[in-house]
Amino acid sequence: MTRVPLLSVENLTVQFRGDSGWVTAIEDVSFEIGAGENLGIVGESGSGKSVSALSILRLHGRANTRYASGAIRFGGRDLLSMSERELRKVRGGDIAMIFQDPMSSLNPVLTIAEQIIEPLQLHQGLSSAAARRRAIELLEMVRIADAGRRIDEYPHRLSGGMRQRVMIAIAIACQPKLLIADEPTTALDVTIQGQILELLRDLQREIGMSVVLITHDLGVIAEFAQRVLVMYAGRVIEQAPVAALFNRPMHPYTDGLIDAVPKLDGDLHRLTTIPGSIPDLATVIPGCRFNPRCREAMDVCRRNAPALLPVGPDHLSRCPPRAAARGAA
Amino acid sequence: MLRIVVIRLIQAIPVLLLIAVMAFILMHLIPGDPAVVIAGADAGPAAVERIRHELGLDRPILEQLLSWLVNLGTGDFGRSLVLNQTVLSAVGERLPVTMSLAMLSLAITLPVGVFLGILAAYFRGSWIDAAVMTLALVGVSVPAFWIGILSVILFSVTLGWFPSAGYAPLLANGPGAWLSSLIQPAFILSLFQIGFLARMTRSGMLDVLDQDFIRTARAKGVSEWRTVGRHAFRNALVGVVTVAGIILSLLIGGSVVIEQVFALPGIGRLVVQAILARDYPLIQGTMLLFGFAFVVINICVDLIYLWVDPRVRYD
Amino acid sequence: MTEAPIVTVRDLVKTFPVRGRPGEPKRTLRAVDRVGFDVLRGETLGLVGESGSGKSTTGRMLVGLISATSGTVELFGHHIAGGAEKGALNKVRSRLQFVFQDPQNSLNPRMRVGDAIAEPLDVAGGLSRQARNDRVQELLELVGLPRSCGDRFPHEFSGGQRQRIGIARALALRPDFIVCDEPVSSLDVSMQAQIVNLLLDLQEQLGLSYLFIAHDLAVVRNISTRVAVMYAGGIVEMAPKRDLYAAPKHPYTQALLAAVPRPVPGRARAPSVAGELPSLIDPPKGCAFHPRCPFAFDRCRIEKPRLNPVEGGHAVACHLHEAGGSGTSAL
Amino acid sequence: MTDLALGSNRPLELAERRRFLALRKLAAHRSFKIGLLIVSVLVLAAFIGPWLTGIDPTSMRIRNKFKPPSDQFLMGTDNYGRDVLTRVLYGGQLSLGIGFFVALLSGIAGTIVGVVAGHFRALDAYLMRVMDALLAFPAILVAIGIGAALGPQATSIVVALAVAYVPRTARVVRASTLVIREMEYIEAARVSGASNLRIIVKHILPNCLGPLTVQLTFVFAYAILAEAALSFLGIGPPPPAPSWGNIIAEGRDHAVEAWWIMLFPGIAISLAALGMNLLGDGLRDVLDPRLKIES
Repeated sequence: MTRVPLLSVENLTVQFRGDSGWVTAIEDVSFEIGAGENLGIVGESGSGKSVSALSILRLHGRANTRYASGAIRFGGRDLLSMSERELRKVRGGDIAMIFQDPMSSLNPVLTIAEQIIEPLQLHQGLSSAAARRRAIELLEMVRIADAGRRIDEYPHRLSGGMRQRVMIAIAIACQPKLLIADEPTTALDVTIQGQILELLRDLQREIGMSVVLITHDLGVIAEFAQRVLVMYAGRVIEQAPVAALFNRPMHPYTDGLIDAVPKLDGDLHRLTTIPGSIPDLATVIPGCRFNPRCREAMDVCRRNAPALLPVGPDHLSRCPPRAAARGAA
Repeated sequence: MLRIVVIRLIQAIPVLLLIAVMAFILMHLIPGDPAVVIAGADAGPAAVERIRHELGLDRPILEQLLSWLVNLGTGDFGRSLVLNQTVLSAVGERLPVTMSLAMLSLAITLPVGVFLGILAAYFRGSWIDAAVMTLALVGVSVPAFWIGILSVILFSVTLGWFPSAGYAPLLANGPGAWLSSLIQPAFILSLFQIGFLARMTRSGMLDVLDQDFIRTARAKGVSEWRTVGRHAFRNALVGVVTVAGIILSLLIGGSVVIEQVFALPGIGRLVVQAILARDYPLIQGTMLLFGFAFVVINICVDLIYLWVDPRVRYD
Repeated sequence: MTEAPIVTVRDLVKTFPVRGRPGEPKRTLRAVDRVGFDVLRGETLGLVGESGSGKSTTGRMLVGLISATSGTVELFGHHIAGGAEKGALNKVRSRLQFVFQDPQNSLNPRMRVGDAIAEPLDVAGGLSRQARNDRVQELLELVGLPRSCGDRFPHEFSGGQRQRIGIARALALRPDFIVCDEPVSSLDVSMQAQIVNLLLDLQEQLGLSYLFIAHDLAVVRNISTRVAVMYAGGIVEMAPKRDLYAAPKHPYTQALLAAVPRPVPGRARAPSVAGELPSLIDPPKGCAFHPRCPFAFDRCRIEKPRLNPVEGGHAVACHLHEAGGSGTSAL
Repeated sequence: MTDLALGSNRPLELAERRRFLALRKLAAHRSFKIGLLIVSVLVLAAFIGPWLTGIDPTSMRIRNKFKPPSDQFLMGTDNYGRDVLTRVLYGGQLSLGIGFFVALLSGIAGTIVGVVAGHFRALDAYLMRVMDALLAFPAILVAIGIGAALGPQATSIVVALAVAYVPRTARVVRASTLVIREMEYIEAARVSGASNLRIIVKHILPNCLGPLTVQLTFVFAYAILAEAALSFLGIGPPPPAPSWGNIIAEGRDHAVEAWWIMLFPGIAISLAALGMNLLGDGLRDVLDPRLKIES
């Protein structure tokens, strides 16, 4: 671990104001991402994957969010303790973000041009003519045909896939060092998803940026990420290079998740499932949060909150029994 | 653009017709015989009958309705029964008063209401929000005519700053007198509307501020003021336009009462007098005017949508 | 395959009028275009397509939620669409059910889940209070929920649990055929598998037939007997499960299979098919897929291919695979 | 099927706490609490207060006329020497009663029109055209017209105002109906063969209730204000029985020398409208944060 991380999240805990007091959405989340690296964060709903992503740029509603502990280091500074004014220079500049639903993520009453030009003028101080030229270039980079004409249209005239391309063009406008993509393909049709993933990968190579890809889809993770964070109920439960994660998962939840994905090969009739339901944020589960659904749960899992332990090269898991088994082996 | 206006106008014809019929029916529901009113208390039955015949009131209702509608088609709104004037000229005389009042009031309401709404949305949850919303709430809860009377006692009777009653026409008396005769009623009339508009603007803004594209704007590094003022307000404007249309209708309704308080010779006073005097043609005529105003306001609102909301513009 | 199918669909068409700007001529959107298929007793037909493929509209026409513009639907020997005798739907209604996509709004938030499950029973009538409540408890148990939870409201359940409630409601009148409209699409992966297994178990226990609608091919693989792929309103390929996944013939089916991201790291990914989904108001001439098809030739741009059988229950609507053509080897 | 059983019942137990969330949220909502307090105090004052003071609101003692507020007459006396406080308390019965019945009537009629228009699409255009035409006249004018037609009684004011507010209520109900009818649970009911009546009663009406209640609290507030305005124009409930509106109307002529006659009933009206508006705001926030209410 000698690499110098581009961004490192350290022991981040985020809480939201609920109907009856503060609830913890993510707890003690730590990870780092190197320059040019692809980090995948995977989890189901309520796992805290999107909360983690939005926390990096502090995009949660101010009144109802508490960054209870931790730090997010980027370029030698802590994004959590920065003033709003300073943070705004980072947002859309060095760190950009795209979201799940391209239908609602673009402003319906502003033209594509107005929306792409905005970050160019804010962060790079381009004149409006230069910004417009650059905006057309950007649309061409995200492979929108007839960019010169399309740029003056409103978002509702574009298909979902096109809108997501526009979102990407806005995000890469200022050549960010880091792009956070929060479920960028979830709302799209299957054949369009592939196009968008390919585009992201190509752009990453061209610009040399790092990408944090948040998704619930293990298939997308396998194809895109180099390193993976698996989250469950607000915690990181496993972290590993992608091959290690799929070949030797070291947490029963990761196991279950990989097994539950419907596959196109192998002759299965029934799917393997994880029993039980995903707990909601307000649920207090003593011990390991996965223990009520875990087939391998032991007494210790119900008593003690497990720590994230090394189980292999660059591989961490929050399952002490498995870690012990690995150590013994 | 022009084609859309024409289509909307054509679409408005059935509504206008319906308004006319309803105005007619409403009037004929009112008990009391205008012939008796006109003939005077001591006229004999024969005299009343003669007047009734002259006015055509002895014909079947349906026939009366039809002939009235046919006359409307030729631009003939009939004669007032009590004013010794045609309906058109009676309305025409008083229209400038009501229009002046409504426009002045709108000119006060729109900027103030929208500004307060945005202010409250921007500072949502803070004491500024609470103060603005309390003010707005008081505005929609206090009876306008009551505040009007109190205001007359304070500013006109006690302090003597404004005239307590009457209207000074713009052309005859000049803008100074015109404005000073209208500023007090217009402001009182605006109180309710400002509160209403501020509340609607704020809730519209908060709805918009909740949406994904606002998060996109923040993720781009756009400042909070710009996010609220440009990204959110441009969207909330659609709602504001609707509310502005409603407000214009409400202003016309409100002027009925305010004209009474400040003794302004406008349409509102005219219509109340007409109703109390059972002056059918005049009531029908003014009702139709209100209906027409409503239709025109709605067409304007639709047209402004075209300008404000690109989705409407294309689809 | 000697048994008569319980569902027979032929040349089913649905068009919707599209409101243009005031004064402009009305246009129509062709949502479903001459769709035909059978469903046999005890089997599951998977119906797969992306948005706008017409899969959901087709499913809704089968249960009478949407009336067909033309074509025929025959259920258990009764024609319910297209030249049908009136009231035919009522004769088969109790044998026919629907499971919805969104567990969020497929249950009335103000109705106790027990009452929601009992709704088909209450409408059909003829049950004592006691028998009705017993049946509700039985159904809850059947779908893996506690018998006692019938007096709770939907918001007290998770998405997966709500989908179980929806399934219990569908089972209330012991139907033979259930249309499942993307029943797992809005669920988390770990919940999806539970629901798919539940549907499989129920099919085995109760001898149900399903039309299982989905937007990707991976989800229907476990549950289907046969799979039909739809694109822009029409079926482009239909085959027994094994054949379809092993040897897809239509270029669109191939693209759809290639597009499913697989949880296998390091696997080289086939390039995605280019282009956007077509407009249904102004569809491409000829084959709807031709603008995106890497194999398109002149005929594809002019003539719309029909769904033709090729071999052993495998049918495909593609000029490359027309009888006597040598298309298969070209791929 | 063992793996289908719920791993634990915990999620169900937990949901218990969410069950009466709406009520608890209301109980914690500040403006709702203030509104409830104001309205309760006014209702109690109007219906129990007169019984406590034991003065006849119509009894005149000319020698007591125009007494300013004092220990003996907390709100002074009017031109006939009647106790203004007593009249304001009694007036509350009439004014609040009118508000209540206007809300009730326009609620019932508006719900019928709104649900029918929203659910039976073929009738929608016709019904809403009629509502639009009615909306074309300012509510106060419709009320003046109908009020004049029916004669000066409290009941005709109720009918007049109820008719004036029906289109607005109908619009709210229709808008909710249009949203609800697109829900999948309506389709589920149809698949089960449910009749239109069953769908309306079991599914649509219960889900319209929230927005409708909110709208009706606002109608209540408007009705109190409108009653006063009608009284002021001389078409309100006739004297000598007091309503807040006609006390002001009578006091208007003496506004300069005896300001208290019209001051106190005006404050009562303002408080009542304020209280109902606060109640409505609270209900709206809790029942549906995204709800839009038009005037």
